[in-house]
Amino acid sequence: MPDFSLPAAVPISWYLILSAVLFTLGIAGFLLRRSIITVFMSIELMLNAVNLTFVTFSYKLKAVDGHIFTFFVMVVAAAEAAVGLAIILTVFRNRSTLEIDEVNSLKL
Amino acid sequence: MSGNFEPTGAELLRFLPEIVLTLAATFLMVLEPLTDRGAKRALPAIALLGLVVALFSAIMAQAQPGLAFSGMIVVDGFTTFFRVLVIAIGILTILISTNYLRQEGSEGGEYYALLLFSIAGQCIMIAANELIILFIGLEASSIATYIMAGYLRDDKRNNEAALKYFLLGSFATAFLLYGIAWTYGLTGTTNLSRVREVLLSPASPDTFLISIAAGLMFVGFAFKVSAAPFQMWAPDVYQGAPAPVSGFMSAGPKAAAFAVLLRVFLTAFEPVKERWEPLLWWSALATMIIGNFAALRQGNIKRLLAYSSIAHAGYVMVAVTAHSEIGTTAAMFYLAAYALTNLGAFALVTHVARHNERYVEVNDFAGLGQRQPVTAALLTVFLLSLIGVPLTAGFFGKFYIFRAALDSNLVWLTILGLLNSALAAYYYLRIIVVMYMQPPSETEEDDLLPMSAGIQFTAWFTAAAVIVLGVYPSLVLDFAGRSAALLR
Amino acid sequence: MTLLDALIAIPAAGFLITLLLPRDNPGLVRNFTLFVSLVVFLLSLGLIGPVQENPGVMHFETNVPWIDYPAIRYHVGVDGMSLWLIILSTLLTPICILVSWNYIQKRVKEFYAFLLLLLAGVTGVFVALDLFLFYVFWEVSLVPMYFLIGVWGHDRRIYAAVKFFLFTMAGSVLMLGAIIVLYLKGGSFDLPFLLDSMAKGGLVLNPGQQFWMFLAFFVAFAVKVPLFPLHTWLPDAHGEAPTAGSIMLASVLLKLGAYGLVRVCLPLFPRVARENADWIIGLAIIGIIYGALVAMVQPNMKRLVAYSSVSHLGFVVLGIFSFTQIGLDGAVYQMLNHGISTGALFMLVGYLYERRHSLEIADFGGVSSVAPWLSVMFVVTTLASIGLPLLNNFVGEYLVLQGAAQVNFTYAVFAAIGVILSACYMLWLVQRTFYGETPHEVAHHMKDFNAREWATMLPLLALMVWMGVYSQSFIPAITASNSRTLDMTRQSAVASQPQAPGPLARLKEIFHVR
Amino acid sequence: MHQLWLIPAFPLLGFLINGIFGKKFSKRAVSLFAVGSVLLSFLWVVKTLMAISPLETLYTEHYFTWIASGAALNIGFDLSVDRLTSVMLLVVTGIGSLIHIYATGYMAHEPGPNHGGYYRFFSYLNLFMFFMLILVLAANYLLLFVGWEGVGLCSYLLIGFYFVKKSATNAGIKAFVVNRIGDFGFSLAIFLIFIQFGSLDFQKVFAQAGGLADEVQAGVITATCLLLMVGAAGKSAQVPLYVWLPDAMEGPTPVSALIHAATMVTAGVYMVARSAPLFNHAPIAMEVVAVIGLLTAVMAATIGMTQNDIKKVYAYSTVSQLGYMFLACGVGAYSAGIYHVMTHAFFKALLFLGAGSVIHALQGEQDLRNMGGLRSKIPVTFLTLLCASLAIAGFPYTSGFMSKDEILVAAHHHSPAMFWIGVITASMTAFYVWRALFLCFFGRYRGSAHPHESPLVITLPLGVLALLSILGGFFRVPVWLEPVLGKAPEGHDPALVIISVAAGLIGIFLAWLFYVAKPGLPDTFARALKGLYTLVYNKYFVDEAYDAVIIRPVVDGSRTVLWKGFDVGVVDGIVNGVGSVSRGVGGILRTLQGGSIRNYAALTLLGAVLVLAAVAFTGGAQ
Repeated sequence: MPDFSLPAAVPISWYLILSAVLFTLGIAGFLLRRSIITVFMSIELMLNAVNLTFVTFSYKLKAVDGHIFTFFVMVVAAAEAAVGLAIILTVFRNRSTLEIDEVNSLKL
Repeated sequence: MSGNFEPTGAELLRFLPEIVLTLAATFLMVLEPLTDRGAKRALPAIALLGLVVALFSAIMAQAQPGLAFSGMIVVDGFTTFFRVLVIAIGILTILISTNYLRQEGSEGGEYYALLLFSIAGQCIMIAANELIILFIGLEASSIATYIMAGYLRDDKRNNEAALKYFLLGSFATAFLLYGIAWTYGLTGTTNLSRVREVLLSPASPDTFLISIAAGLMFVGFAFKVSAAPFQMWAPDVYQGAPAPVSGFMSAGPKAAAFAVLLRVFLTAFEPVKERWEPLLWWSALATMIIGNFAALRQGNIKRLLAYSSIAHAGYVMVAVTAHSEIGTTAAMFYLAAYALTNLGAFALVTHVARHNERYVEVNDFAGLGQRQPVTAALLTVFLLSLIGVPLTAGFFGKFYIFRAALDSNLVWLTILGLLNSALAAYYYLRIIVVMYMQPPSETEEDDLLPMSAGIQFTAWFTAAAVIVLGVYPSLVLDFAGRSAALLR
Repeated sequence: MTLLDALIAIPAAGFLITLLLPRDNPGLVRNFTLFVSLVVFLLSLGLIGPVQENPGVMHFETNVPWIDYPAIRYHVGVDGMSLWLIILSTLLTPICILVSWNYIQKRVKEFYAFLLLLLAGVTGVFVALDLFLFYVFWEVSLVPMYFLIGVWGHDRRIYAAVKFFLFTMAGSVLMLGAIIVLYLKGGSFDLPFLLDSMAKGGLVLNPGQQFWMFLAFFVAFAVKVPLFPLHTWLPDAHGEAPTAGSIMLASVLLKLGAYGLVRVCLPLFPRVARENADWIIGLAIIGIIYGALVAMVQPNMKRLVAYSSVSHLGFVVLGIFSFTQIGLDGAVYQMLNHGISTGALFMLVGYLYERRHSLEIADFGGVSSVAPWLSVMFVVTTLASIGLPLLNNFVGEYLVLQGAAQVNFTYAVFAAIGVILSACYMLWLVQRTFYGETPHEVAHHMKDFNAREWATMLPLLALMVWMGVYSQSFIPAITASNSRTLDMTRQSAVASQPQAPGPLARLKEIFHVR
Repeated sequence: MHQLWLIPAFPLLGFLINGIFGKKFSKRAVSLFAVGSVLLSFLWVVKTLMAISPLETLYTEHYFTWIASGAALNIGFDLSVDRLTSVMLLVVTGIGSLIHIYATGYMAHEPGPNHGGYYRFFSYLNLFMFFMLILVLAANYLLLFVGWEGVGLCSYLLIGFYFVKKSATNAGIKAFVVNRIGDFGFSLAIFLIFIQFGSLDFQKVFAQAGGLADEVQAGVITATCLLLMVGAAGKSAQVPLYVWLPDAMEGPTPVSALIHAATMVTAGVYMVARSAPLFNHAPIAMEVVAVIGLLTAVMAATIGMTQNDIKKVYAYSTVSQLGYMFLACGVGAYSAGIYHVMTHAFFKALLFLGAGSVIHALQGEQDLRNMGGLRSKIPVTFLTLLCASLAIAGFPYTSGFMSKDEILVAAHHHSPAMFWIGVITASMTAFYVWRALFLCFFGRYRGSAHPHESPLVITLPLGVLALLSILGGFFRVPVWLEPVLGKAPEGHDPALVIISVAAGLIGIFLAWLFYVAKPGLPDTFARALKGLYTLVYNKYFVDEAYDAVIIRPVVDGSRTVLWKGFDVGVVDGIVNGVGSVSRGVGGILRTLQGGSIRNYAALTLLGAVLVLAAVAFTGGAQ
């Protein structure tokens, strides 16, 4: 009879895989979604995936600095978000669209 | 990373440039809303003042080289060289920008503040001896530049440039960050020197995983220096952004990014070099080829210079690939020479482009030789330097790079690089041809005014520098050589 | 600051000063540049005495560090071979300035400035003893010529200028690579030092390296010479360049390539050079005949003369790679002769153009009836360039062919065909241009020489005769330095093939039939 | 030092003076300088020859080194004389002076295409004298080559003297180019000589010529001599390079007399005779020389019989007479060859000058069919021409008889066949020369002009030359030349003499029969032998053949294949191809820059994957 009992603790690798999946999802979102906002959100997702990696490693290494890095990253992400939204806003003001594919007048 | 948290005076001194720049920037931000139209004229002066002070503090910092803030910041010749470079770039950018902003009718303190923030960020990158600091500096620099690229809010080209730069930039940054995370995880540290030690120690982690981490970080750096295969953004952004900002981007952020690329790969990841050597080799070659060939067909001069800047990134990559002290020296000299040349070129492009950048096609330069002989002559100097004709800085840049490459037995890369530089001559010559050998076009409604003081100064200064470095490169080279030796 | 440095510095300074002169006063510009170039010329005559005392070694040497990392030195000197080439350049510059006196009317200032810069550049190439310096001057001399063609040329000037620039550039970047490799292997850019350490075995290159580096240098020089089939930029450049440009291009710039072969290629890579001499000579001979044949059918005077240059320079290369004293002396002497006679030809064609405003041979005819002296001078120059005895080219061609014949008589046989053909195309040109009935528009426009034009013609005429009748004023210096070059390329012992028996043994030997 | 250099120096001076200042001089002054300079050099020749005699060996004067390269090669500007030279010198300067005098009259009312015609003519003529004397006096092959090319140049200039006439300038170019082909061979010979002997000085070369290994003689010397013969054939209008000489008659008549009859065209013979020490070691080459000479003699003679232009007739006769001289050299009778050079100079110069006088009298008429019956109108000319015709026909004890006899005897000595061919040629010669004489002076006048006798300056030289052509044979040149060229083969078989005389007389008789007694005959013959006649009348279509086989293919080929094809097509094609290809590549690369953010991101991702793959799977060093 197979043993369905879960392991005592979730292995580190699971977290890493999870974060990798999240990162990939972020990439996929960036590539597949059409709305600039969503694309932007998927970047945030990628950053958070990285955060997860940091925390995981910091836990594994029994060192606190990993946690600190996440805060740094969050701060930076926040700043980026502010700027990003501002830029998206101006784009919307001028083109009154959030279709990412319509923003391609500069080419070749 | 343990240690006391009260920084010593020496440590503060080593961090002084960043402090100065940040204070100046903040001060400008605060001042901006309080000043009325007339008083805004004073803002660039303040910014310049801040930059000059920063410049001096950077030089003073060199008096006490060493680590700061428990090893997060390192001040050595390398740092100082690039700090001085980017700050100088900032000064020239301001000189180019003032008149431009005035004629575009949006003089604002924030522009200068952002410029200063961006430069501060670049200084942090340059001085960073620790991956997170490096990341923060890079982000600070980038975010500020994102905004500058879209500075003229109502200009569609600006919007698009900003958006592209922002989205793709942060996309690439995510990769970089992911790489940092893995490096941290695998080595248990983010301090470059320590990473190196770990990788050299018997306890070194699996080189496969570590090289993956290095690869992820390379993505981020390569994007910032617009090296293949991550160069796509550059032409669009350079074309869309305001001309002075394009000039700035082609000089400052690029130099800083190359600085960190050199530092990270030649210190931290040096032990696993046989992993990334081929990568850089191909990247360098691809960058040169893409840049030069794509430039052959360009009508828009900003876009043409964008492609050319890609190509030049390729040449620097060759020097990085050589990963030797003379390679580093060559890269440093080249970046300085290129920054000067390109700022001069963009200054004149800004001048010719006029209000709302209506004259940015190569053909708009027709007959410049008759209309403004001096402008044409100066631009010719810059173009010859970009071609790499002797007695210009550009020539020595190329010469040192290919010498370094041959010194590391990169024979084929050198030959291909040389042929590339010969090919490149074609599209630079086209501009000269248009300026001197074709009559001016009659279709221009508003005529070309004399150069503004700022642009005039920039152009003359950079031209002089280009020629002086072309005749006596030792001025910069010796210092670069000594700093390159200090690295590790 | 020796006399030699002055010869570079004065024109360079003149270039800058000219740029500062007022744009609205062309007369001042002309006179100033003429003055400068004459001063330079007179100074350059000062080289002759000291050099001729001992032409084998370098004179007026200056050797000071320029850039200390990597060690690049400003090392210049003049010996018997470079001596006359320098004087040729300094002589032709004032002549070019006089030639352009009325011809150039737009952007006068820049034009004359570039002529001076060009002079500085080529002089630099001829005196540089540091390979890096050599390359720098090489490229510097490229830029002014590019502008001379591109700005003041004829209709298709832009195509011609860019083609000229890219051909030379493509050749020279590889040379730069080879120079760097030499530096890395030999630890110096200094040519004498490199040769010395090569002789002492300090600098050893394996055959592969030698071959590729030789090729890199050779291609760079062959483009400039120009050697068939790398010559196609020349007709365009000449066809489109202004008169002065054509003169400098033909008389001086083409010599840079040949000079480089003798000064750099042969001493540095003696073994490879000798091993590859056969196919190079083959190309040279093809060039001689090919250039002549194509020249014959050119409808445009300047292009005709341009192709004739391809033919003449073929003789030079032939002489150089014959590796005989006689051939090499002939080659170097032929450089000078070609400089004088072809320069004069381009000048006279330019004068015809100024009068008739056309370069198409078909637009001319019967010129001698209206401009007898112009015609006489043209014919004399023509005769010089087709190698009539007692005029300069004959001496050079004879030496080259005699030298080639000593290596392999077959070379002489084929090369001498070029001498026949030269008579064909040149005399045909003369007939169609100067003889026959005089069309109205020719009679209407054509004037005979004026004083300025005489002033440009007579020195060249005098030289054609002098160099043809009393070559001893020039050749000894050349011989001395050439014999030094040859010593450097001398092989340990050239194996002599066994004597085939039978009546034709010696003949076979002469013909290299094995 | 006997200042030999003065001999050529005088004409050179005359050339310079007339050439530079002649435009401002009166015709009288021009003639003074021109004729004076030549006379002076003639006198100087006489003086020096007397001073230096007996001249049995080369007397050389060295002036300066002309070309030197290292120790190996040193060519001096040296002049030398010996008996061979002396004959040539006297002929050149002597005949030259007479013709100069003649020309002052002949060209008197020569306006010239531009007003400079007169002085231009005489400066060219003096220049020619200069080069001719250099040629003769040269002490080494290269200096000889100088004169060689120089006279070629002058002949080019003088043939094309009326440069407005296309035919004239064409003829000039033809002459120069064909000569160049000859010179091509000559120069190759010079290279060979230098390679073999390490010197070009006659003395050094000939001194070594004797002591050579057999295979060298068979190989190098034969090759050298054949190449020398190529040169001689070009200059002396031998088969196959004779084509230029008939066209050369475009030049003024004194030119035809001086250059294309008396002096320049005999340079080839002189050169061969001068190189006798070499030829003597190359029997094969000598055979070739003899055959070529004979062939030329016959061929030219046949053509000469059909020509109607009086100068053309004499031109072909010149070619054929030159053939005789080479025959002489070929059979080893160099002295006889030189002997014939001299006598030929006398009577052929006279023939041309006489013809000139006729043309002069008829205001430029040259076609024999428009002459006739001039016997009474211009008696002096007639008488002189009569003497010349007698001489060339080999009438006993005229100069022509003497020299031609020597040659035929030598030929017989060598091979009887050659003798017989020579004899037949002799009678042909007699025939066409007398044909010309009869057509010109007998019968009734068929032209329209008003003939008048020429002035004294013209008739005087005619007289002198007439005297020489009758009595000139009594200068026993072969005897005088023995020390230099060795003994001519001996044995005067009276039979041979009678045969050759008879041949001449038969020729004369036939000419009389055809053109005086029964004027109808020629046409009947022409009709009877139509094919042969047209062939010969059109000079065997040699010019046409050359044109079709050599000239057109070369010119057209150069234009279409080499220039348009290779230069523009292939080389520039490749160059421009590289250009357009790289532009194409550029275009492709630009399409990466589609402007769409998502594409860029995708590419970035792709790049990232590539990068990771690269770092992950590279085993290290490339």
